[in-house]
Amino acid sequence: MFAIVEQPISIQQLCEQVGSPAAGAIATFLGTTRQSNRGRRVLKLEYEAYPEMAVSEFEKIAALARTRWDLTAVAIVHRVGVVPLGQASVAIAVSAPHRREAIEACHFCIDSLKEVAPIWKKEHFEGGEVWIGSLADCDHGDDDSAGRAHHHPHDHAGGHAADAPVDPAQPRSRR
Amino acid sequence: MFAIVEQPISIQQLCEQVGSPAAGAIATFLGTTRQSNRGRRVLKLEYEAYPEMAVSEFEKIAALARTRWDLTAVAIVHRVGVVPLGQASVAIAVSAPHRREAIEACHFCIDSLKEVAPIWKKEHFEGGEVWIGSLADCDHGDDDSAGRAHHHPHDHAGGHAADAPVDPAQPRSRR
Amino acid sequence: MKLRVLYFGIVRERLGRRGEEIECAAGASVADLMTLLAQRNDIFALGAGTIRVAVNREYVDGDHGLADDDEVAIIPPVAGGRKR
Amino acid sequence: MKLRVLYFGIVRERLGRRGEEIECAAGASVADLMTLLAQRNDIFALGAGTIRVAVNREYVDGDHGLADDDEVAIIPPVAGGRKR
Repeated sequence: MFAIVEQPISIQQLCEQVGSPAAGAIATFLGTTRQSNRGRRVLKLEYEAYPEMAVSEFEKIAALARTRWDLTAVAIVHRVGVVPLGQASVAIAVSAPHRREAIEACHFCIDSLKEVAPIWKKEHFEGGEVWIGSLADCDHGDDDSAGRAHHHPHDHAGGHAADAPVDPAQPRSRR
Repeated sequence: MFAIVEQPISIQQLCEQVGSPAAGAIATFLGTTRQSNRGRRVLKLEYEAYPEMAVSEFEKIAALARTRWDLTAVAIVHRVGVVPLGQASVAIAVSAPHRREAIEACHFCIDSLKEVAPIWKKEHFEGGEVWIGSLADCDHGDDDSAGRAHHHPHDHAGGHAADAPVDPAQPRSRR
Repeated sequence: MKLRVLYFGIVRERLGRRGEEIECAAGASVADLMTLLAQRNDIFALGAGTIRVAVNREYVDGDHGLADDDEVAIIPPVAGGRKR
Repeated sequence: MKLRVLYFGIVRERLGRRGEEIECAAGASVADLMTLLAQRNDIFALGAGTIRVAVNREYVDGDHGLADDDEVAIIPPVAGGRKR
């Protein structure tokens, strides 16, 4: 029900996991890799996790959701490694007797996960790469920030973007 | 993207339909058959639709959602005929650049669908059957009503429930 | 004028048919048709407060004027609806 | 006392390692450890306002007291977080 995986996520399987004759509703959320972010053309995303703690945080999020809504089951899965464009990096499925509970709890779970899960995202874009939200990432981006993001000129000639210097001497993630 | 179907709904397929490199989020909702409703033990649900109008209403709901949120794609599918326990009768998938939009629009779509879609549900329960929401269905039930529903004694000896008389001489739904 | 009237759900089941052609005076409204139907079968009278009507696949009000060859659907309370 | 310190994301990348054992004075707090780390590499100083710390897989504050054999994770801003 709560996992860090290296393979593509099956939403069908997740729905089967939370499905139950006691549930009248299943709400799911999939976070997928977008082709552009703050005007940058994204090539791929790469995720890294602290897996043991991430799973423990997923469990805590689900337990908290259960105190607020009448739920049947909760499943939370995050993928690590390279996630190609259009594919899911995170999936949440919440089943409940009634639809409002399932949908609100699903929304709560993804918002909480984004806040607390020890998972890091490196964006590989045309002209560079950057750890999203980190020191070198100028305006602490997240999936909801594009609307108010600034556009930065970046180095299309190759190498790394001016606003996201990465020392090529340092090893890249192997996850 | 908008359909009335007679076969099981594939949530995987629906997500693929709305998935796009332009989308960062896919929210889905599945309405599934519950084993109990207002204390009645449900055996199966049977859905009937006015298919041409239902599809037209789905399209209108999606168009209205698009005026309120920045969405990438919307898919709405409802199954008709007998839907066994635990299986999905309705599925909605909404993709958007950002998660809040996808989730709120998905919630809006299922709420709207429940209001306006010309689709009828007959509940076959232990001891009888009833058209949900209809004249003979005492308190206008819907998926969210169980919490405030009354319990009615019903005829366990077979035949039809006292509160939901159905004339056996009349033909049953063949959908 | 001639109308194609469609029945669904509990109405279809009680009437034992999915629809029929009904002759109606030219200029009749949806309300006029419902009055006609209520005279034929009490399920229409019984459902007066809850039945909605769609003409050519759009919900309409009682004062909507009908035209020859209209497809008129009698819509009993739908599966999920609470308000109507 | 001996701590197992874990690095992730940008910190791991800049340091070029996933973690290490660090000797620390008995009774040291998380803040003490961060001061020690900041003296060794300026990424910790740079990230002082944004880095969170988890001890034995639970987020803790700077005044949390460390114990021998603790697993201390340095948590740079996470993928989705805006507040920290």
